[in-house]
Amino acid sequence: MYVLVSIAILVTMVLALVRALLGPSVYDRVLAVNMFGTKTALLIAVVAFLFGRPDFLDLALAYALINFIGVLAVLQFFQNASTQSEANVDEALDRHRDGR
Amino acid sequence: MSLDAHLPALQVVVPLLVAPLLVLLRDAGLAWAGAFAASLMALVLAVLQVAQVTDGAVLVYEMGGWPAPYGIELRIDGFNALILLLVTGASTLSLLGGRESLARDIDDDRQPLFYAAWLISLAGLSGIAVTGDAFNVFVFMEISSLATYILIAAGSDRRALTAVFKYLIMGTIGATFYLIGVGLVYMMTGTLNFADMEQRLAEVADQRPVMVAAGFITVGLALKAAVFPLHVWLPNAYAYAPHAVTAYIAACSTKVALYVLLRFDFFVFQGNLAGHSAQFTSFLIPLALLGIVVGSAIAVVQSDVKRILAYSSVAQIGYILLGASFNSLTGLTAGIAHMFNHALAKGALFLAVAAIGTRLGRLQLRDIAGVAQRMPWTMAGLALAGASLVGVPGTAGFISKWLLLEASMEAGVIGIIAAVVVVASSLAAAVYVWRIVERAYFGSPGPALSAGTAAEAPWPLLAALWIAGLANVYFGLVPGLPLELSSSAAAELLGHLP
Amino acid sequence: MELLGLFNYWIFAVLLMVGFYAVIAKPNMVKKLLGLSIFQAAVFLLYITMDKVEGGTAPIIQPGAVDQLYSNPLPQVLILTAIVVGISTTALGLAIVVRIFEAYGTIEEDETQQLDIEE
Amino acid sequence: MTVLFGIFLLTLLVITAIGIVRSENLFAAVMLSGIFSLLMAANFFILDAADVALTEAAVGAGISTVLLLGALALTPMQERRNRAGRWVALGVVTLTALMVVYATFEQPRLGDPEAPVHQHVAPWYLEQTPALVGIPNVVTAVLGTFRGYDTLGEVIVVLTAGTGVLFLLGLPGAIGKRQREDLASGRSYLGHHLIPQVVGQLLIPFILLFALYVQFHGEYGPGGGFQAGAIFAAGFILYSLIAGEREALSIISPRALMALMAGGALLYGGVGVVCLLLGGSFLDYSVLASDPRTGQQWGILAIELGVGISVAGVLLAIYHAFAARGR
Amino acid sequence: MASWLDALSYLLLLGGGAFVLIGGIGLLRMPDLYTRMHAASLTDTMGTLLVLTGIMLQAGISLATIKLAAIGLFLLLTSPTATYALSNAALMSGVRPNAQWLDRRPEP
Repeated sequence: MYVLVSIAILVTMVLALVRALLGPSVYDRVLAVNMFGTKTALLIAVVAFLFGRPDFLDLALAYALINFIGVLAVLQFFQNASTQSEANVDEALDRHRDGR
Repeated sequence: MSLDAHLPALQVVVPLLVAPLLVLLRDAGLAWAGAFAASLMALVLAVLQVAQVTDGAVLVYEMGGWPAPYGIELRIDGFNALILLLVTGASTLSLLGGRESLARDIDDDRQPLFYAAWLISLAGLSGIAVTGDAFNVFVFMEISSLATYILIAAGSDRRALTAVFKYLIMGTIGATFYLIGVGLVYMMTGTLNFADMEQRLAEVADQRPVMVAAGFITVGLALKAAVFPLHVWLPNAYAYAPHAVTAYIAACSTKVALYVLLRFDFFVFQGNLAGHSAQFTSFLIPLALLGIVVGSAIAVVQSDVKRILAYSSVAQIGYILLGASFNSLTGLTAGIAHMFNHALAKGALFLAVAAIGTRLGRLQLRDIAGVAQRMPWTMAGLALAGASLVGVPGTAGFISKWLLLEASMEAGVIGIIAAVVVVASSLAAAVYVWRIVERAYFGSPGPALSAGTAAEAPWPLLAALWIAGLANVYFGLVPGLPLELSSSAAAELLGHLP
Repeated sequence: MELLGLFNYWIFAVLLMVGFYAVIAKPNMVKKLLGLSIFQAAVFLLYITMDKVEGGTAPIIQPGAVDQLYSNPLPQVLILTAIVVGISTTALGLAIVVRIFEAYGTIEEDETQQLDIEE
Repeated sequence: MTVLFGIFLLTLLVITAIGIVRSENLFAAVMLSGIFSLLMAANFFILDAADVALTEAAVGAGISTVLLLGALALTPMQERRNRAGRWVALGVVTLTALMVVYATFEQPRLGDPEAPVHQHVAPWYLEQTPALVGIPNVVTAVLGTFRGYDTLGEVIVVLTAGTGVLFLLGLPGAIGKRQREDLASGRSYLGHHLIPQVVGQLLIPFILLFALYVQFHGEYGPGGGFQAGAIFAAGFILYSLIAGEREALSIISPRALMALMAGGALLYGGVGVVCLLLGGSFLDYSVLASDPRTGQQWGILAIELGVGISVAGVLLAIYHAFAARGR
Repeated sequence: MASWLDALSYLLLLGGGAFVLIGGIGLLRMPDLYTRMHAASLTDTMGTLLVLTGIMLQAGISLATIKLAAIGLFLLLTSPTATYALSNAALMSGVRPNAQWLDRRPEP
């Protein structure tokens, strides 16, 4: 059963990776990374039980706690950067339109 | 245990632990004093150890009390002691001489960080020199490299930044290659200790991973040592670093990488890989010769004093490598002695350049015209060190070049070519040193110089310059110590051949 | 199955190649640093691959477990150190890149070289 | 089964790496490098290297992505297309890779218990650790005492990076002309949003608690000073993201950060010197207590604390140096 | 007792796996950012919850269960927050929902 779940998670990781590679907008990539992070935490939790070493859940806990710092940092820096220079905003918008 | 037994550890620990203290300081002068004191103490420790190993003894120190190969072991023989002497000496003299120019180039509140980085790089280089563990070499190599990047990035020209970035990229590639090589050797032997590796490698010798490891380690360290054609990071890094830093790193940092290269190749691989010594020779001799030719040729046509000397360093690294690649006692002795002598000559030259740079601020050949009238002592020191670089009899440079020629003569046809190249490149050295000296003594002072208030360099810098300069003469007339250490080192290295 | 046991090493080779390519072929400095970290990560993989023992588990000794195989602790220790070295190098490199951008207005290596020559 | 998982994850790793190199948008490349780090950690985990996986997790998720973003906020985000010299590069690279592949065929297979790596030094560590050091986590034992000198070097590497970044970029209030008061005051972008604010502030104590757990549990499970320091720094980075640079720097002042940086390294070195003064070798903790095993445990505890303090200080200082540069 | 617990846990795990997978497909196939976000949040909440509960039932009362509960709690807190912040940032920076079918509706 663990195996089945881990395969489902692995496949989802592939899908998220494809989304991260395709984009098209910045936000799609961030979304994919965030989801990839939570799926990794989940995968580690499942695999820890698959291996029979539940004391390694610490690793999943670490991801659960700090994974979203990356996302917040993106928003923080990116939003700051776009208020600083118009070019970046245009760039982001252009990219988004191209992606359509 | 008496304190005496802890010398190898203290050699690294003293600068390593003074450095964090400097980070805490706010006062620039105090930071300099702390760095200088620690560096001087390291020099004293090195001298004490040199005294202990001149009779061929080996100092062994078990870190943490764990015996090798389980723990990390420090081993000091003649070779290490020579390197230690060189590193600590270069650091101490450059710190002594560099205070004023560094104080001008670097903001006051950043100086404590700068001196901390200096001590860390000193600790890193000494750490590489004393350790007997392959992975520990990697750690200390990265310590010294990261610290050196900071030192170079302190240069006031913006080109220092691009130069240091290039150095960072190439240095990291070199270190990572080394790490791959160590990993492959570890994979086949299960150990990280040099001596232990040598024994255990015999069982798996001539397997592909070991051969590939030899390749990776050689290339990685050659990158760090700026062996031609992997030298591209060196000229700009030397040219745009603060002057005192140039004197320091030009004297010792590439030598330490060469030291690891020799130690690794001779200790670990030579005895265990069939035909490795032949490959080593046939691979390195052309590189060494090309390096000498190209380095000297470029140095002759440069117009910036620091760049002239930087390209000359590329050529001199070729000399050291050439000596080592002959695989003979004379050749190795010559190479190792040249490490020491070149460090003396180049260190003194860059100190003189630092003096000129401190007073003039510009170092193009046309800028230094006539500077000897204003700075006679500095220029006399420069000329003296230049003579040693060229290899004028009576100076240290002559001794090792002579040995090198002797070794070439023993080496057959290729040796004759090598001898011709060495002589030709010495002539080239005479040309580029003469270009500097001629311009400084006989050139008519340009407007910058006549208008400026250029005077003799500050006395600590002059003192450092002349200590280094006179050492060139002393070790040229009484070459006992370096020759003794380098021939014992060479014998030790060759003793590991089958 | 015999060759499958070498798969990790091949991935190491491929990652090495990808990272190394970025370092030498890309003029963008941030890209070079990203390539450098891939390059280093490849080496981490090499070491960690060595430490695996079939049927083993992480080298944290379980009380009461007899005959338990453990993976090799030493490469793990080495890679812990190497990861730290890697992040330190990246941080320092990024700081230099930021300064280069402030001084030159570009972080493409060929453009900075061009600016140096013009100077 | 695990072999198949491994192969799958490794293939994803390669795809991600190629994606990083190919994407011309640096922001996308940084995002992909976040995924790369996650995959790397999962791989380490599958290969039974729990400590390394935790380190990669702490560094990749909490620190390196944030640093890259911080630097990217200060530099252009688009890479200029350049195809010069790519064939030469491809040649060099292929040659290197072929050399490696050539070597692989005589290498021991994955998981082979007969491999030389598992014969010589490693079994000694596994056998002797309970008797000599008496802690279950052999990785911590090797890291802390058998190769404690390397770990001291590691702390110094981190300290050097911190020193370098502060030297190059400055830190308002400590290095450089800018003062803490010069930083744009008040709320950052995220500060305008209630939900991230509340959730973030709710999480921070847990992150710090978890860091302490990792720090002091390192002798029994995966963890140790470095991981704990990185998680601790991540917690404070979260705080400065939601509260603003200036506010964060007034909680831990720049000078205090530098004191942490240096203090950790000094604590580590100090333990070594104390050992030396008590008559042992440098870093020989067995002289710290009457029973050598207890001495070892005390020593490891102390040096891990030093590592944690130094790493937390350095990583935070580096983060602030980048973040404050832009404001 | 054990058997129905097992059965329940398998059911939860299966359900979780299905949710995770469906969300993943949605992330790839949905037409615009906001719908993709919706799909992703599905895996992050429902999928996570089901899988972790399934494992918890297997683990029984132990330290592992507490850790699993903590993981679940933190994931449930952080990923909706991240999604919220992300969608807000996207909306602020001018990314409009691609709601073509809305336009085609007759005016009220």
